[in-house]
Amino acid sequence: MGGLVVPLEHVLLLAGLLFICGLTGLMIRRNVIFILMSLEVMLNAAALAFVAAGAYWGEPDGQIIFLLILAVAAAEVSVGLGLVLQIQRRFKTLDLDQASRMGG
Amino acid sequence: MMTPTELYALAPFIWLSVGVIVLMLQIAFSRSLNGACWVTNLTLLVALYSMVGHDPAGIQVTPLMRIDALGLMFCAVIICGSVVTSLLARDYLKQRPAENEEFFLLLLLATLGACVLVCATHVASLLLGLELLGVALYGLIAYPEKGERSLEAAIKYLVLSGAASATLLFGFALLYAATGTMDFAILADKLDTIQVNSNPIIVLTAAAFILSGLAFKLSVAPFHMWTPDVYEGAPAPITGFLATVSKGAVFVVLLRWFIDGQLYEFRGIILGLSAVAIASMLVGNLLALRQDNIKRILAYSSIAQFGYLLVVLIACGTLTESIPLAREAASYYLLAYIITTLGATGLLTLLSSESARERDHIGDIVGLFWRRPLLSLGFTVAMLSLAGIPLTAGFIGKFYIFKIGADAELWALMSAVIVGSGLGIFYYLRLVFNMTKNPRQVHALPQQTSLEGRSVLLLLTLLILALGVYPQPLMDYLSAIL
Amino acid sequence: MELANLIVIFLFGGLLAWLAEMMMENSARWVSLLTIALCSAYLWRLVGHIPAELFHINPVANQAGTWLMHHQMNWIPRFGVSFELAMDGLSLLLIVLTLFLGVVAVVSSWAEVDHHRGFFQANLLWTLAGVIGVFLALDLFLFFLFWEVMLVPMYLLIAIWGHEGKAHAAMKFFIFTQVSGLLMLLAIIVLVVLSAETLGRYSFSYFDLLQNDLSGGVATMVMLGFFVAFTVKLPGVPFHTWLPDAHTQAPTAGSVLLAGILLKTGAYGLLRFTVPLFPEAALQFAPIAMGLGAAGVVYGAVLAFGQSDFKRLVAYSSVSHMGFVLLGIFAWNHLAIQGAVMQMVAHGLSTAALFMIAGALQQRLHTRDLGAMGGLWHNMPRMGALALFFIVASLGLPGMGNFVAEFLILVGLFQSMPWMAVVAALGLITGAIYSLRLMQEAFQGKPDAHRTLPDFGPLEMTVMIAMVIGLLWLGLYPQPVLDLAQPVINSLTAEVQL
Amino acid sequence: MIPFLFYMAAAIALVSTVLALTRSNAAHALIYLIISLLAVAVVFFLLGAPFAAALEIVIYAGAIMVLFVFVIMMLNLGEEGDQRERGWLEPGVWIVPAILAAALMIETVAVISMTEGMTSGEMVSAKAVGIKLFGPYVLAVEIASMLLLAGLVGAYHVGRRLSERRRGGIS
Repeated sequence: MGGLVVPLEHVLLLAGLLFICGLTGLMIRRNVIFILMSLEVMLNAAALAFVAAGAYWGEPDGQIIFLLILAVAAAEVSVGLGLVLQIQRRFKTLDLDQASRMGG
Repeated sequence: MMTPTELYALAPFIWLSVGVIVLMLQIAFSRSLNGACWVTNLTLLVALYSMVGHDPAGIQVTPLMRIDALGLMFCAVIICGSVVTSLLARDYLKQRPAENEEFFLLLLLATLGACVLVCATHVASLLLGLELLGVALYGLIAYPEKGERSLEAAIKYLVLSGAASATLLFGFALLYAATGTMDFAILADKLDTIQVNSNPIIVLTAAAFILSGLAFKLSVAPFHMWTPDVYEGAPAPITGFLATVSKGAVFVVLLRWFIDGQLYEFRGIILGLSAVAIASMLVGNLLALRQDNIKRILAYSSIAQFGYLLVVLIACGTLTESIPLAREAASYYLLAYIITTLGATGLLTLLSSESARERDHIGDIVGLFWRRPLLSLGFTVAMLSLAGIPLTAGFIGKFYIFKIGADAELWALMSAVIVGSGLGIFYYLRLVFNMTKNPRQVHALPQQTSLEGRSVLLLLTLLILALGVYPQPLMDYLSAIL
Repeated sequence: MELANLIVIFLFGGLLAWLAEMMMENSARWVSLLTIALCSAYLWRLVGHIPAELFHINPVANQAGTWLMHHQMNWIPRFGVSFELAMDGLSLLLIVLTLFLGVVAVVSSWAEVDHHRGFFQANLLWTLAGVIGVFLALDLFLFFLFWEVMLVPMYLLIAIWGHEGKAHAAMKFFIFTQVSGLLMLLAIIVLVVLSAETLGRYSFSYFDLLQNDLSGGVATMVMLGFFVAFTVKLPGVPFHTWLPDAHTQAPTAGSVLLAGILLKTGAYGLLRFTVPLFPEAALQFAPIAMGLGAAGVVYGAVLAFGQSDFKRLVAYSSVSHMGFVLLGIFAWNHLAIQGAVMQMVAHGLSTAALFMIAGALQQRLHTRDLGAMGGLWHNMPRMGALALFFIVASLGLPGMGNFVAEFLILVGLFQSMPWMAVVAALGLITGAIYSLRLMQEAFQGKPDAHRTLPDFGPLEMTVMIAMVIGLLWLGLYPQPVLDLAQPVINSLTAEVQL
Repeated sequence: MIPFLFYMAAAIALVSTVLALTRSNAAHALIYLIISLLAVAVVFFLLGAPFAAALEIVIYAGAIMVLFVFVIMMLNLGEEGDQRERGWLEPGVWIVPAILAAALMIETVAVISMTEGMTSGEMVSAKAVGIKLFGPYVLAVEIASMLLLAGLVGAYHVGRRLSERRRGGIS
């Protein structure tokens, strides 16, 4: 297998749809775990777009950015899940609205 | 492979990384707050010293980073900001005994991230710098053990900053798909051909994604919602770091991308930025009026300040000749803003260092003027600088904004700056007024903070005044190197 | 650098006063007096060194001749900003007024200010430094700097030592002047940018900018930027609303400084910058400006009549009197400008004295309400007599400075716009009514027998008498003052014809 | 055949993502998310990026999702939390964000389909990626190591229980 088998815009479309699913999830969910999952979906969508663009130009750069995004996702999730543990311990809930202590 | 010249250019980054490893080893062997603080400061100073004598013309080290005058100058500013933060944080952490040494480790990592960011000329380095800064900050914001507000602030910051990063990345992916490059400097040529050949709509969409991602990090309206909560919840030294180092570094990379990539040639982007700038000035200043928490006031004020600063970018769109002046103006304004905000949040850190509680409510500074005249005078100077009163650095910054706005004839933006500044006076002076009120009861303060904390604040105050009274040397320097 | 020393003396004096109070109780006010004395002596020496013919020359053709001293030094060459100070007869006159009212302010704070005296005196002296800077600066950047910086100590004076509504009043004062100041800054920058096209370089210098005659719509916009800033400070209708609050809530010394000197910086700005820099635009705008002036005269007087608060009444009367100044400046003929200058000095003295009396009353009665007064002449004959004198002075009785001033303005105005003079004269009549009402309600009527109030002491009497002498001198023998301002006015009217 | 595989994988990725984000039980959601990631890995493979596909499975679906599994297991989220989450999934709560998202989606679809005729490119092997990664991108590798360190330190500090010293002080 080699090269782009479908038009680039179709892949970007898929990436865009996944990204927006993630964004929607981020906005409507209140449970921290789900919010973190939505974040993962968004990052993954961006990574997909990079890989597709890289394949289109026939360059490895897209995949390299994908690798970096993997590292970013891992780092974010590790701290994020650490916070989740602490929030559950402190507030006895994972609901962000219930855990809220500040005005805005 | 790297040439020795390139390695030499990377010296500050290498020293910072070495410092991180040394500090980690030190923590592994024996924990000591003072020790960690001094290792940190030593690292920062060595990194600062290693920048001396670099070629201001700049050197491109791999496609990823460009070590030039702009980058070096802001690296130096960031490192100085970290020195201030770490010195102030030591007293603050002493009041809160726990495993505090990692604070400095994260601080060094965040500093490294910010330094990478200001030298980034490529999507990869931008991404990594941004995330290194961000991930270290999540830990720093959530640092206090008992802080519930800090936990909430950290998770909010993590979620929104992560979403912003993803948005930014998606935009860059679209831009890469459209142009085939991730290098800012090559981007300009590619964009030129695209504009001629086909419709620029995909570029505009990509730019919209990228700019909204960066706008989140800069917290300009309408992407500002996280700022007040995060500022309020973060421990005081980190509020200062967040407001200055983090935001400043993001703005520098925005400046680089925007000017190197010649994105100012797109009318749509300029219009969008103008709307964002005006909204930030008004929203930031209006919402600040109703706050009673000083950190929240500073948060809203920083929203407005970055609204003013965006004028510099917008001016590039209408008047291409003003680009060198735009760089100079942005640099001066940012410097003034960073010094001033470090001074203002520094006072809060110092006050919070005297008790185990965050002292950031407006009632906490009532009568401070009569108990601590020198510190309060410093805070007053910082407020006047934020308000843009002459003889302070902030005024020269605002002068630059007016100058560049008048050059490019941006009258609507200028009126918004004037209205915003007028509103701003209200809450800046409210803080000053509260300090001069006679307190009902005089709090006996348990203990004095250390000498270095106070002298750092004094130094910052003197800098604000010096940059306001005699700005010529810095102006000359900036216009020469940029 | 000699001129800069006038400002430096005050800056250091302020610092010293603050420190002195920390060392020794009640020493700050003496430091203040000494600072003002030192500065006066220094000014005396400076003026003594100026060749006498410079004062008497009639330099219609020779513009440089009206400047008694001039000093320029590079400051921010990047944008053509220099540290440029210069003094002519007009500035000298206003600086002398400033120094004199500085003493009045210190004396009026003598017993009134009972906490943080050192910082009070420091702010007082720093305000004076800013005002003197405004009167001397000829670089527009520098001028703006002094214009804004003098607000800060003034703000603190009102905010820390003011009366019950001080926070609100101080804030209003600051925001009004700051926002209009920013408009002026934008106008200055636009002016500099535009004139850089003909000049070939940036320059904020007054003399360079004078060369450049702007015209058309741009000139009007830029001129309005200046006009609004100065009219806010003057204050002219409709930008006057900060003034009654600020004057009423300020401590006595603050009111004295505000009414006596700070308002004059607005008039000075109009005279020195607005009209000469934009003659064409000013000519077109003159009817509107004069209309605002006349409106101010009448409106201020009518509102003053309705007040029951002593200080507020005097504050509104200031709006009325400063309306005359606006009229005089925009009538722009020799007589009218002379009248405006005279009015600046005379109003400075008479209003400062009235505020001092109001402050003394508040200190003794703990109220400013006219309804709670009455028959005070009986309790305090010296104060009553002085109040009568200053009230009739301010309503413009012949023989006092205010009469000369308003007469000159009306005569000058009559030459250019007769019906405007008629409106302004109406204001004079209303002025007489509210002034006499003030006298009647506060000092006449049935005395309260239980009240024993201390009359003015020797210190207060000294400055009061000095002000009496000053006003009489202005009224009976105004020639020296007119002579001092004459060359400046000559050259202004010769350069610029409206 | 190959285009068909792509659209198939794309459909699976989309559907399972939507399902993942609308579940009320976190463990169920996680399974759907893993399916979605696997589908994306297939897409990578079809795009000529086998290396990325492998990493997507090993690191994303493997390592990162396992972190989630750990946390969900550790917290042992009860029925009560599920109930509350279900409450959030009532239409009244999500309708406005959903409309916003739909608008954004239409816009994105429109924009992307307006650009036309982008089919070219060739397979990029793991070797090519490796050579470039340790060539021009070597700095990125170094900085990424620092990034992971920051994640590690942050997670350690944030996730730990109250410090020993403090607990010692209390007991």
